Amino acid sequence: MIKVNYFARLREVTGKGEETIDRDSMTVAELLNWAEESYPGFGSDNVQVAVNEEYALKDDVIESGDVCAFIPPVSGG
Amino acid sequence: MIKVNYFARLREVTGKGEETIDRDSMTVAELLNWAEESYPGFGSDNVQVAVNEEYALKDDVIESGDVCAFIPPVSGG
Amino acid sequence: MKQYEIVETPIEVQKYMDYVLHPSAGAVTVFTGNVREWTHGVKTLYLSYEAYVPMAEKKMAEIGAEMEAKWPGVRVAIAHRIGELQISDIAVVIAVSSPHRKAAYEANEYAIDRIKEVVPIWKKEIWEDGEEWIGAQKKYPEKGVGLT
Amino acid sequence: MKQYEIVETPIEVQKYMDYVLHPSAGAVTVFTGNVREWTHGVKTLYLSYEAYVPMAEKKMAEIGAEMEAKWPGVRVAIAHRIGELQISDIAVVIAVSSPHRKAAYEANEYAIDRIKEVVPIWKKEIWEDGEEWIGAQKKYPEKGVGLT
Repeated sequence: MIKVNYFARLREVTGKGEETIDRDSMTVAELLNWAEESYPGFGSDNVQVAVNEEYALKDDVIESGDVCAFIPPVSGG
Repeated sequence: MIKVNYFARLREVTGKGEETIDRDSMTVAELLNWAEESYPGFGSDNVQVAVNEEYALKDDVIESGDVCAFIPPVSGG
Repeated sequence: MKQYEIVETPIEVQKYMDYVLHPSAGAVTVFTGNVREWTHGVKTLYLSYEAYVPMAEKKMAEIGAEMEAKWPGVRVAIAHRIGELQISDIAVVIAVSSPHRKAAYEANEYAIDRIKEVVPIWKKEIWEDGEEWIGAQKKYPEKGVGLT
Repeated sequence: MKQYEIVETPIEVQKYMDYVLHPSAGAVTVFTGNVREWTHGVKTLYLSYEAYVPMAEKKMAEIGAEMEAKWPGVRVAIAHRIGELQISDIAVVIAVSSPHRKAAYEANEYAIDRIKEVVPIWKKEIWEDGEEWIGAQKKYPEKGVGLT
């Protein structure tokens, strides 16, 4: 099980703040594709993925138990 | 009568905060020479003169009624 | 307070200034980002900020560590507020102390630049006739933006 | 408070931040110069500041006018304390607001640089074994330093 969090625009697009995906392992690229297919308008081109609170590269592997977050372009400050 | 103010090191060298000079007119250069001769250790090389609260040049003329100040190197902040 | 924190209540600047002050500090710089009424000719009613709180606090602490490495002797505190903010409310405060002033200015400006790059916080502008999540539009980086 | 003032009591930073804040200000920068315990390896007991008060306030106002000309839209407040100051006490505060942050940083740093050049304020350092008036040693300028 992989936990994912949604924020800001993506929370509104998906209509949820978090969910769990029933997979043992997937790459960041696969997770982005999964989201793109699951949610129309997800717009994953502009979205980064954090795994366990650290920015991850597209080839990084996510394991069951990891906590992921989709990070749209940040705008703090 | 020309009024002069002393600050910081110059207040200590002259032993006073202000005094009046019984002159109708003098240049800034003449005022500095006067101070140099009146007070041993005045060290006028490093001292600027303000006339009526504005920095003055050596050739500027001070008139009776003007308020002058000897300005040693500043060190605010 | 924590040295690096996301808060939901009004930011009291003095707390962060006090935190960074110490006997070797000759200079303190503080930056606050405040809600501005007009942006590009559009009137803002209020802002709504959201954060991925644990990661945001972790990233702010990393920025602080970067600052201490680049400008030895600086002491840093950073807070960002989330929730609904009204005009002139403080969204972010950065306090930096340093023995000398040059580092205090440079490090402070570095901090806000980095916050805007890597800290997972999002701002939604609410106008009279609409609203929008704000964010620099970037493609997925070769390296994660946090990996510098 | 006055926008540009010499004071004899502890400086409350919040007053000056409040003064410069307005609905178009998206950024506020504050600088404080604090009494540092150690300078060049010598331990300071306390400092004593003295000013030519009317001229100092006039010069600080001129610096503010320079800032407004160089960075349109900034709002400025400056205070300098005189008398005896203890370790960590604030000697000077500069508050600057601006629609955007770059100007707020630049204008603030400009202000402290100019204060150290032209404002008639003097600092005496008092150590355990002596004391000295501090000042950059300069020869009489061709043009007065205030005439820029």
